[in-house]
Amino acid sequence: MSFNTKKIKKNAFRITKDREVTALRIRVPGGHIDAHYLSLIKEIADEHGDGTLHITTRQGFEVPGISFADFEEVNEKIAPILEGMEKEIGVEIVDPGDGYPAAGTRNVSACIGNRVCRYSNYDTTELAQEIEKNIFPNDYHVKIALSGCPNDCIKGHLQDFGILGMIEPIYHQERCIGCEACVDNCKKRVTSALSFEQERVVRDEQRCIGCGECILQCPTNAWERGGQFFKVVIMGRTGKKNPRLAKPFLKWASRDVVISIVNNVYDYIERHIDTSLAKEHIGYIVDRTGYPQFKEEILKGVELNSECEIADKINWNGYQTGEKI
Amino acid sequence: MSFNTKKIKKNAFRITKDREVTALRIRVPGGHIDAHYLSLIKEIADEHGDGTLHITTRQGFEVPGISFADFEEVNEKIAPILEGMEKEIGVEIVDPGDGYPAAGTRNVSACIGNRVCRYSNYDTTELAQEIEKNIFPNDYHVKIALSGCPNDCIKGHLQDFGILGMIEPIYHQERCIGCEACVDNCKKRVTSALSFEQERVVRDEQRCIGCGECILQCPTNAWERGGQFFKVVIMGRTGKKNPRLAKPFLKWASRDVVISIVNNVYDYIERHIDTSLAKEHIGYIVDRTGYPQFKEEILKGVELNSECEIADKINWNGYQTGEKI
Amino acid sequence: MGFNFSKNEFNQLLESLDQEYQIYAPVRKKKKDSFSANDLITYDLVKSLEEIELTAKSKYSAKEIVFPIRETLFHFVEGEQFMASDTDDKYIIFLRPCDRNAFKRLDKIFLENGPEEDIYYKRLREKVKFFVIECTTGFDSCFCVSMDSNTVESRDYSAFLRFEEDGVSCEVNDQDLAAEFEAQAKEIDFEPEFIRKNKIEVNLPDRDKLTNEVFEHQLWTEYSQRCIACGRCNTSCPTCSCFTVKDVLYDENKKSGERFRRWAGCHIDGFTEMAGGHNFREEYGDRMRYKTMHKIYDFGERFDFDMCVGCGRCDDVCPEYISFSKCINKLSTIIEEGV
Amino acid sequence: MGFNFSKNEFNQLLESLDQEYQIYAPVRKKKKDSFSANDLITYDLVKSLEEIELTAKSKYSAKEIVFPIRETLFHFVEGEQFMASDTDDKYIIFLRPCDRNAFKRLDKIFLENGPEEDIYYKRLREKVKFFVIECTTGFDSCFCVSMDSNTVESRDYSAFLRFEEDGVSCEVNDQDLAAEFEAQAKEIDFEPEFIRKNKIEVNLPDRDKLTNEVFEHQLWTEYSQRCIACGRCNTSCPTCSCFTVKDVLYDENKKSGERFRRWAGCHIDGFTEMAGGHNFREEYGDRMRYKTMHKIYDFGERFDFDMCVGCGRCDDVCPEYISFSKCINKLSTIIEEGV
Amino acid sequence: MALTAEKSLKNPYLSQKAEILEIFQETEIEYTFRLESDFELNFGQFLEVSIPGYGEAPISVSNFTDQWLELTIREVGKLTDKIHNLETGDFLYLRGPYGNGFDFENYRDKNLIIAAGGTGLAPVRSLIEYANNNLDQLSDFEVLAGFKDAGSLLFERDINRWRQNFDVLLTVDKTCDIWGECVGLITEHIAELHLADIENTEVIVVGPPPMMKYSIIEFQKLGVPDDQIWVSYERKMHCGLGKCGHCKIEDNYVCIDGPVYNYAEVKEIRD
Amino acid sequence: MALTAEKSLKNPYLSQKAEILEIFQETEIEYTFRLESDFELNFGQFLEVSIPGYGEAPISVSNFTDQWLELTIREVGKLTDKIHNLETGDFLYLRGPYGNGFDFENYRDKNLIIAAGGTGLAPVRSLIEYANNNLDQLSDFEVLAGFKDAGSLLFERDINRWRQNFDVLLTVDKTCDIWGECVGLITEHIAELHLADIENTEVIVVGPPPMMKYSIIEFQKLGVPDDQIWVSYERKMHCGLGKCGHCKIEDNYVCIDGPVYNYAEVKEIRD
Repeated sequence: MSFNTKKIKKNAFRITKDREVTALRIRVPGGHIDAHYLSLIKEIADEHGDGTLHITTRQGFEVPGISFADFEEVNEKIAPILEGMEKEIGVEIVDPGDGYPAAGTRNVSACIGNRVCRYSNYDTTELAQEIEKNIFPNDYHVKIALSGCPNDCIKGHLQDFGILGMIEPIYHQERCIGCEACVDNCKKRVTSALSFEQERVVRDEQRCIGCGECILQCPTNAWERGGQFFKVVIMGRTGKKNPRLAKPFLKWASRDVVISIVNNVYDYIERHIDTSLAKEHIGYIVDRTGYPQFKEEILKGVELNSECEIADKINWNGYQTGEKI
Repeated sequence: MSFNTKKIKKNAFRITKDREVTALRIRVPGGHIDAHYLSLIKEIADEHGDGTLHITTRQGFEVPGISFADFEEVNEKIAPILEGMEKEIGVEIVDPGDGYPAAGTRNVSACIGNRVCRYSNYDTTELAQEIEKNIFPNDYHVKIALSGCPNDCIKGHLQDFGILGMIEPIYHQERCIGCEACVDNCKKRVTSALSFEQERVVRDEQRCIGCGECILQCPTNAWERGGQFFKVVIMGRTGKKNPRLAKPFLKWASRDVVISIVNNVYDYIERHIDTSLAKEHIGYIVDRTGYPQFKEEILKGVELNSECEIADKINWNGYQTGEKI
Repeated sequence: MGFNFSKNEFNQLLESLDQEYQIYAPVRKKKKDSFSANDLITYDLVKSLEEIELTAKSKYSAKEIVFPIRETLFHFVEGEQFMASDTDDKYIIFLRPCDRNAFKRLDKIFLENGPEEDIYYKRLREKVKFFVIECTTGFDSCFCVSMDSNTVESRDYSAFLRFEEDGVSCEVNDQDLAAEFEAQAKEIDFEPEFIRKNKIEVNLPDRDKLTNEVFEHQLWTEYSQRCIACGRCNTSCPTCSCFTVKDVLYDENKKSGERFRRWAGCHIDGFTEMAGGHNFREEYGDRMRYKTMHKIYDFGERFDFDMCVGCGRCDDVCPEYISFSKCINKLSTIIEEGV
Repeated sequence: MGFNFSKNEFNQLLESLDQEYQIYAPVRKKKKDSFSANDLITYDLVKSLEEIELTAKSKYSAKEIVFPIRETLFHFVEGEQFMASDTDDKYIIFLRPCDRNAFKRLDKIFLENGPEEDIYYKRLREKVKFFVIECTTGFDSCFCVSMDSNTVESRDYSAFLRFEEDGVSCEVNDQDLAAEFEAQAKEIDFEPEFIRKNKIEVNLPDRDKLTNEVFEHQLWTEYSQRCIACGRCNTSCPTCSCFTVKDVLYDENKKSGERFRRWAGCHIDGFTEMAGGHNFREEYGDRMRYKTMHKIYDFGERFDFDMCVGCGRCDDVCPEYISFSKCINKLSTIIEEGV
Repeated sequence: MALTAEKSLKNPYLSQKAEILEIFQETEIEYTFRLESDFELNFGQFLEVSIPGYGEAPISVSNFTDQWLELTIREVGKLTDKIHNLETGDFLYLRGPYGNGFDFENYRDKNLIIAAGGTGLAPVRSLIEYANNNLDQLSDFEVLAGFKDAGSLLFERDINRWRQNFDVLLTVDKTCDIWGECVGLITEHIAELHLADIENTEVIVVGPPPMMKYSIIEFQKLGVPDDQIWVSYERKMHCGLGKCGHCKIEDNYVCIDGPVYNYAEVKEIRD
Repeated sequence: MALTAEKSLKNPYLSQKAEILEIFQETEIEYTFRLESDFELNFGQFLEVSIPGYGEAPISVSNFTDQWLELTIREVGKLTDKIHNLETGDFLYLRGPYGNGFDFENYRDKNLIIAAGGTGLAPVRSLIEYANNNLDQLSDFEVLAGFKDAGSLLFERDINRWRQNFDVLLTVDKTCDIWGECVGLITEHIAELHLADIENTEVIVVGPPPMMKYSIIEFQKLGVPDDQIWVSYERKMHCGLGKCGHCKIEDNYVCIDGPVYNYAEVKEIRD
């Protein structure tokens, strides 16, 4: 058996523990999939794989147990998936029969979002697909996850970009019955950004994380669902050396800003990546260039909305592995 | 429409944005599933849902768009899933036709593990199923994720328990050709635990995280795959108040120790949970009782293997939300 | 007098009425409900037929126009009290029969209960003309027929309107308005129609069989497990009339301030709290019992009809999926079958 | 002389041989390969037939028994040199024809190349008896037939064994051992069989057509993109004989130390590094070219057969899935079709 | 439309200013304020008392004449704190009176027993004063007053005065040697009462809910029929006008239908 | 089996001790060590030189007689650092000689030109010495020696001595006014050579790979045929015995087949 492993890996196949056998990774942008694709995925698992599937932590499917000999055939078979789940949302796919054109930039993952979840502030699936359209295919290793709200169920805090939905809550005193449900909830579950003073609710804009729970709590719609924004946390990671939490980069960023900065990432990587390494992840590039450089380049040409706040500096800490517990 | 939302949520159905409509969450212990279940899942999505599926961040399926009116029928339909994916692995399910008996303890998630991945140090699926058997069904809110190696692709660092596979690498100088592939790799990708001194490799046991990459790198099997252990990182979380990374609790723990401590968690929660809250997550309980108390109770009756190291203290830091960026 | 309007003509009528009246009707506010991307159906000013939402029930009733959620009673300036002014505005409110009937309940409390009229309610209420929207199909959660509030007597509305595919047919009772209607439309024969059967029927409990044991039935303790005391059933209810009066002195100048009232709800913590902190009905199930009895029993004991008009809004908004109609039926069954 | 053993009898033979010989054969070490839970097939001491792994190719060859991965040459004590001792052990090595032929290559280098014999190799080599495992089907990556190393001449083995379902048939050439064989088994006629066709065939390039341009062909630059210079093709190769000599003085007492040699590989960084740091063949593709030419051309130019025996281990272990047999065939095609 | 100055419109929510004439300290946290007054009052009625900007609270009139009324106010919150800072000559804002009060006709020529617990003495104080001054209009009269402890005793000066004319049984829940009075719960002392002519006896029970509940049980044990027992309920009488709903119990608005009820009418009533 | 002391067995890897007789500093980092020797040597051969515990290195013999040999050693690593710390009377460990060396018969009675770059002068130094002492055995003799700079000049005392008998063209790559010699690359000076009798001319080129490559091109331009050019290759001659493989180029083991080659034989050889 002979093939270029780099090519096959870019083609979203994996080099596995079993020399003869590969595993195919199927992207599911935003983690949302039409059920009809399941028939095809099952067929591939049954006919080419070992009849099982792994659901990836990025919300894709991995089909293990595929013979390397079959990989072109499998590529042809998954054409409808590339056609429907990538090309149709705008991703440039030259020939869907050739399989995935890249695997470096990972599947854009997303929580279930406001199509279902009461807490979500936006349609994560839609934005995931929009971002997928802009950044895929691309070989650079970038991980993006979209969370409907700052609760971050999708765990964007361990991604290169965690994009968390925010909503500006607008208070209408004339509709407030002073039940303080929003205040109590914010104290208990959020950041104590609300207080009840002079018989009205006062919002500390500094503390407010835009989760929108006050809106959800209110029995009279005294809290209006205002502008839709995003918090962007960056450069979280697991990994063997220095697992660390992503930290806030932008708060109250507009959808356009989010899309623009994500698009800008690739130029930044292009300029700074250490090509002597197999694949340098963006977090390590930022470690090298420093945050101010990253910030400057990532914001180049981005028209910031007036509400948007930017971190002056970021200290990721995390912890160093390889130390006494 | 009238029903007890608490019951329906325990039954793994969700209260959604659409009042008439629920979403079913299907557990997939370890994220590994026989492909044949896809037919049933597709059928439920098509006949009862909206024809789409969301893949959850915990590697389960969520079937949105199910009418609340259908939920008993759906429960009956998923009986084969409960039968095959829960009961058969040893989970006590009284009547598979009643749907999921609990939803508090979340699906035990796991990376693809050593059935496929070259880096994994153990069979994550098998251990996930073993743990699922021990802890499910249970209403307490506990999140467990299993990673095959300390790279933690499954993001156990944002879970209550991240269980990361370790391997003890045993060096055989008589097989070493001094190529230093292990040393270079450990420097570049791991913790610089290896050095080449006096024409042999020296391993700093303190720094070694047991990832096993040295074993993988060696062209002569001079590194032998020794004992299989686990690193357990605990009490990571996202959330609105204080997202934080899990921190190491145990290193070089045996499989039995891992299973025992996870089993002990529930008694600890039982003793300390604040029942006045809707559902207190274990991380916040540990915040209240303090780590030493947690440590004492979680290790009660656990026979620690001699290699096992335990953290004296843990400081999770993370960051407080609701502050100026 | 009956009239028929084309849509255009009706819009001309609205334009004409708009000169003199604030016209309130249910509208659809895109993506403005609590859950993101959900529309809020609520009362607001309209100027055209197209703005009126006729396909969905409003989350809140028209109550808030006449009994504002928060209403200043007095301004305080250096200890002197000045009654808050009202406006010269006159109002037209588009509403369905149940909601029109709800105003009869509010009228009872604010204008007839106790020795004095509520001046604040009254001064607004007097300026309102009701345009009843014909409602023959209702919505899933409605049970107005069971509550006898599916019909409206003609003295209780200024106009009764049937919205049709290509226009509006209506009846006008109000002589002040007749001219304006005539100006825009042709006369027709018009007979109001009312819904005669809802999807949901409730059986009101037999008053004579109500025993003390009913109050202690586990029905209510079950609700303690479910109800979260959020008060949405109160705030969405077109007949809930409770309020709390509060004073405030302004931060900027503590010599100025106001006394205002705002809606209160018997499900919400603090409703019964007395000076010193004692509360009655700490258990949420007791609040459910209290409200239930109030809506279908106590009010009726005091006046000549039940308070609840069966609009079903409390069912629509309950985050815990508690159904009031189901509660009534459960209660009736319990009473019927003996505790 | 041919013999047939039941399994039991063969085990008795092994037991008997074990008195005098260290018996090496491929064994399966459970879950001991690099990837977790994978078995390692490698050479080790055996005492019974059951321990011998006959269904899978060993990852490393028997080479390491005679040419240890790391071998002390001298001990140093206060500047004095003491040659490292060898043992009195004698060895029996079970191996397939390709691997037996590999030893002919090693013999060439260590015993015939240059003016002197390699004393360390020789002193071990002399103590080895080869038991050739009959191999008629080979494995997927084998191409011994193309490399002319599918057969073994009878002078090149002490015994030739056919492992059968219920025992072992064999031929014994070695008079020292004949008695032991006779003692355990019945005589039979035995004719060794050899594989005559592998799944893979390689066409060796026509030596006369080899031009300078071949060295610059993009074939090699393509390998620069793929090869990661890990050296597994070298360490798994039964014919790679390169080594590096190193000195060390012990940390505990710097007056003592040793000079040892250990395997070197032409793919591994530093192989050509001279004092001062200059390296030849920095590009990995050049290393691939160098190795290829060495295995199928240079060695043959110098001696009378090619170095490569077609065991296919380099294909089995390459983490980048580079196939040596494919490389040879590509090279031949290029040469045949002109660069 | 212009702002409407305070008295230009009949507005039942509007309070009127009343000057503080005198302040009496009752306990550490309770003071009695005597205010100028032209209200027409009945025993047991209450007023909505406020200071603009600090809120309103229902306060029982604890005594009154044509010229003044008294309010006994415990310091429990923002408004009462503020009130306690007032001095003679300052103003309180009052509206009312609200509630039915005790109709003396129900007790005329009867044996009247008033059992009051703690602050429950305030709403009946004016009735006791009337009785004290008109003992001839009653066949017999006795007051049982229970307090948590000596420190919470109200109207000490009145009690001493009243005792000159009729029996006042004073109890203190907790042991206390300053007062030589009965120690124990008021209920224990009710059991010891000797009711000669039950048919002709009327009982008024006012106080905190548990005190009322158990006191009534004791009176019932003594044979007093429900319709000869009178109670005054304390609820959140917030508007005083039967509008705001806070004081409603079943179909009763305590602020207009109560606070005084014949026990027979309300014995099965439930909050 | 007991340990085998050093000389009890014929072991080609075994080194023999050699005393340091004299040490000459050549440059800042290069010294020439004169050692006692009974090796039978040819010009251009090399030895494996070691200090036990510090490793071995192939070093060209830069001069020899029956009694001694010289090794010119640059300080480049662990072993050579250690060697540079030795003093007269200390020992080095030697085995060899290895390689073919220059066979003088190939040059006898010819016009011999030796072009040496930098340390390339070491392996030909013994040959130059021989020629210097036996100029009659050559038809003509000329040495071109190029150095990077004045500081890296080797064998200065020898060059001055040789110049008394034959032409030594000395070049320094970089400008330098200490030395009044030619400045520039050695290749530039080869082009200026006037070769009268090419048929009878033999050329030896030794030095770093680029120097050798371009020098050969220049000689070829002058018409010198490949088979009259001789080179000495430096590779990683690690064992010296044709076993270890490090010095192999194509089918050549430099340690045994070289390091001296007739250029015609190796001109297409590739590392």
